[in-house]
Amino acid sequence: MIQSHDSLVVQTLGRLVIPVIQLYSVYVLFHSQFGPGGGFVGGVLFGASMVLTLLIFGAGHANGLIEQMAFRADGLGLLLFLGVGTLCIFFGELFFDYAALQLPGFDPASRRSFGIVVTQIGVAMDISVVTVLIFFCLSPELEGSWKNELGA
Amino acid sequence: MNWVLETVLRRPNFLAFILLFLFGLHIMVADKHLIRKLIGMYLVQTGLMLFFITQGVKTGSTVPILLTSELPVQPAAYANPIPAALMLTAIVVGVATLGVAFALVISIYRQYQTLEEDELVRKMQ
Amino acid sequence: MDLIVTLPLLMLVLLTAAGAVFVKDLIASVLILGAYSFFLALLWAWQGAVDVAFTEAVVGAGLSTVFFLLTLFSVAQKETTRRSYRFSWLLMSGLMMLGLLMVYGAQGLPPVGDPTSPPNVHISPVYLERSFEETRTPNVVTSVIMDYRGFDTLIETTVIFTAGIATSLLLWRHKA
Amino acid sequence: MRLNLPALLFVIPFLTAVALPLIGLFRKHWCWSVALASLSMMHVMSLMAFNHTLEMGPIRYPLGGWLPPIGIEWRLDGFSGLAMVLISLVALVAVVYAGPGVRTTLAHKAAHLYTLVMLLISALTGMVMTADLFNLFVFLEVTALTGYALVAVAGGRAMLAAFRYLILGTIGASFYLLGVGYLYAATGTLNMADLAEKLPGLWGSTAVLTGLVFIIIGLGIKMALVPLHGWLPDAYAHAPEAISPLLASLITKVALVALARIMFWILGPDVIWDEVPVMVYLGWIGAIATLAGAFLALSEQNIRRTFAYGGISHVGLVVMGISLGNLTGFAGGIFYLMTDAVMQLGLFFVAGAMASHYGVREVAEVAHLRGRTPWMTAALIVTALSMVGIPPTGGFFGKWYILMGALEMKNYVAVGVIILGTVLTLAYFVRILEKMFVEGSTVTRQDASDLPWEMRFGMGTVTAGLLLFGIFSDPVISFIRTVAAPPGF
Repeated sequence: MIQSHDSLVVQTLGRLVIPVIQLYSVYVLFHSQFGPGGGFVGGVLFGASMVLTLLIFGAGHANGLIEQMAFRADGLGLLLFLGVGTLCIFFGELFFDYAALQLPGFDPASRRSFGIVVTQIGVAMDISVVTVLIFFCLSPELEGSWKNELGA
Repeated sequence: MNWVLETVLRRPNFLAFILLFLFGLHIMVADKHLIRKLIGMYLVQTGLMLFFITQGVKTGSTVPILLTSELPVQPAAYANPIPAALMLTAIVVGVATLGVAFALVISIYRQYQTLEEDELVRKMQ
Repeated sequence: MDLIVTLPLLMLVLLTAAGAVFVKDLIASVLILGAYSFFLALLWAWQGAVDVAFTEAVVGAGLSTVFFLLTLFSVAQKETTRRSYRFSWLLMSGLMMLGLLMVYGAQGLPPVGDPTSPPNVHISPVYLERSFEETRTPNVVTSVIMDYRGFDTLIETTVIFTAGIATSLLLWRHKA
Repeated sequence: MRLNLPALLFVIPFLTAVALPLIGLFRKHWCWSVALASLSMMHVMSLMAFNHTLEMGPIRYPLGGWLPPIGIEWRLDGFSGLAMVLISLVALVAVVYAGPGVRTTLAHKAAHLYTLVMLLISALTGMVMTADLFNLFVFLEVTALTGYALVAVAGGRAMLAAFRYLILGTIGASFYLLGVGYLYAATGTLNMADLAEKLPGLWGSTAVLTGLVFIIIGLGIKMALVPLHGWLPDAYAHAPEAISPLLASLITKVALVALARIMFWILGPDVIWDEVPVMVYLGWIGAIATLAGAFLALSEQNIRRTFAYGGISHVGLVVMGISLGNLTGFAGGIFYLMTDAVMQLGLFFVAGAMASHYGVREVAEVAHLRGRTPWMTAALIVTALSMVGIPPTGGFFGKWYILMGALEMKNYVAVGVIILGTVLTLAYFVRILEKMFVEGSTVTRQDASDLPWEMRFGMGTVTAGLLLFGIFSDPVISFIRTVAAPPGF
């Protein structure tokens, strides 16, 4: 079990820094069509903020929400990505042809743009979850009980 | 041997790539410490990225983010986006490989308490 | 002349790479490796590949370093400072031949930065010209990885997913 | 929908892979059945796709609707259609066989294990169908990563074997990517059809030659061509008994399919023996690999390692077959590749059952099996006949056509290699079988439980498959010659 850090300075700093990192990661994710960034970077940054949360507030924080997510949500992002791609088949076009997405009031170029945004979110979700998952698996203090429960 | 020098000196990026790639490869094979092998692997992967990015450089161009005020776009004004796109993929693939490699290293260490290859082989007998 | 910037950066990259391997303590060498990634990111930002530079700085200098450190923290100190290297003439000569082959091949490569080289004139201009009107995405790298070559990205996300599954498969400890 | 067959062929196993961890949370014992259902569906679709290519010709599938040089292209033609049918069928049988093994030894990890298996299968699907060099690299990495994890899950010595596999596999992938980089720098494209158009003017370019050499080295590591085979025997000998048949029968073969795709469809048969004589050298390497693999198999004591070296030897034989330089050799090589996938499946089925149910892992211990396992013995004998190349089995006809091709080309070295390889293969099977039949076993051990039906089903299918390959060798060969052959042959 990862213990929470007992220093008040660290905890206060964490409260300040973590939201900023998360905000920045969301910015990087959604601004990637206009500047550098994208799903990978945004996802890794978001994952890093969650890892930081774990390191500062301990693994039991908020009913172990992050751990639960790390071990169960693996693949949801991929499912979103794949879902958008497969939806294009059902709209009668080719795999991953975002222009086929039937969005009223959108011309093909905007539909593609929309497709890019949604798939970026999928990538970011998957990467942030896996970042936390790998962090958990690699971290040395892994004799925790919640893990055994999940694995059973 | 003249052509070697000539080819290499005209391409400093390429020289750096060759050095990184061969050095990393050498460490991957010759060093017996599992983690140092992975450092070698990291050098090999990043060296390859250096090689690819070099293919996309255009003198007198800027980053491939279009200025929408200047349409139609002049392709010569922007760097080549393909190597960058490919290497984004390669970076993520590299880090995933590293993750699996570390999982292996840690599970090996938990069972055998050593990371030195020859010693591992001895302990496994 | 952009060599003024590139050459020092390349030398820093090579120096840090050598340092990462030759330093005795592995924790130090991992930190040097972080610096190595950072210099590479600077180099790529200078060469016009900002997206790669950003990703390398976050993923290479950040995430890989964290993975390395986590691994090193879970092994005893004896393991992080030991050296074991075996020199072999066979390997050396093999690498020599590989290097010569690479240089031989490099003769046929277009000069660095040539705007008329095949990669710069064949397909990439199409992306640059059409990205905005077809996908409303000014960042061409994003439109290439997420739309024109979007399928590569799906597989790449799969690689990450695979890594997650594989790590938890290998490191989960179960009650019998 | 028919147009989307290539995409659906990939999506079915892939979607199952993504869904399996979630299914595993609620119903762990469903994973196996779900994987089986998905693979059967995939097999039916691969037959449909195959039929489609026969009737309507190849499908060139542009992913995302972007026409080929711009986007990624997949190609479903006779060659990849045939490979798809083979992959889906072999994977189905291998997963049926894996059921009881996973249930007894790895039950708590079943969901993740089957996820990796399905990911492996979908990545192999992609490797066969893709017509884009970089896309192939990404699929190669997925295949490799799942392979490392599936080997390492056995624990113990398998972990070091997996680590070495990882190091060598990454070196292979890096060489492949380096080769792609050289080709990209020289031509500016990654699409195979586009490359095939661009390359003819560039045979003098050193970058193209170097790129090809690096691609061959990279894929050579992936398919364990002899000087580069170091990772394979340990990895497959220590992998879990239930999983190793799947790994052994498919991974190296699909890398070989990818190499054939690059050689014959990008470069073309006119070029690879004349202007860029890569195939001449590959033929020599293949000949050396055939003999070296068989010698190593003969000197090995562990059963699974023996069989793994047998597979290495056969990869060499296939490479030699397709590089003979005529259509007979190519058809024989591809036919032998298909047969060998089934033979490896059979050998590792038997070796896995021996290890998990009777505790037999070394050649010397085979005597314990005498008279106790009629099913397994029959499967082993048929597979051995096919490995050696004795008619009515598929292995005979594969070797026969390669031999015919060699005689047509007056390549007597290849003829000699095939005959010597056959003799050596016979030698290492005689060594195993004589233990079973000739040397009387005095040790009476606790009678092991009879094999579960899944394992018997697997062995029976393989036996039947090898005999069917033998009986229907003529139509398959003529099919390869007409539909699956590269243009220009």
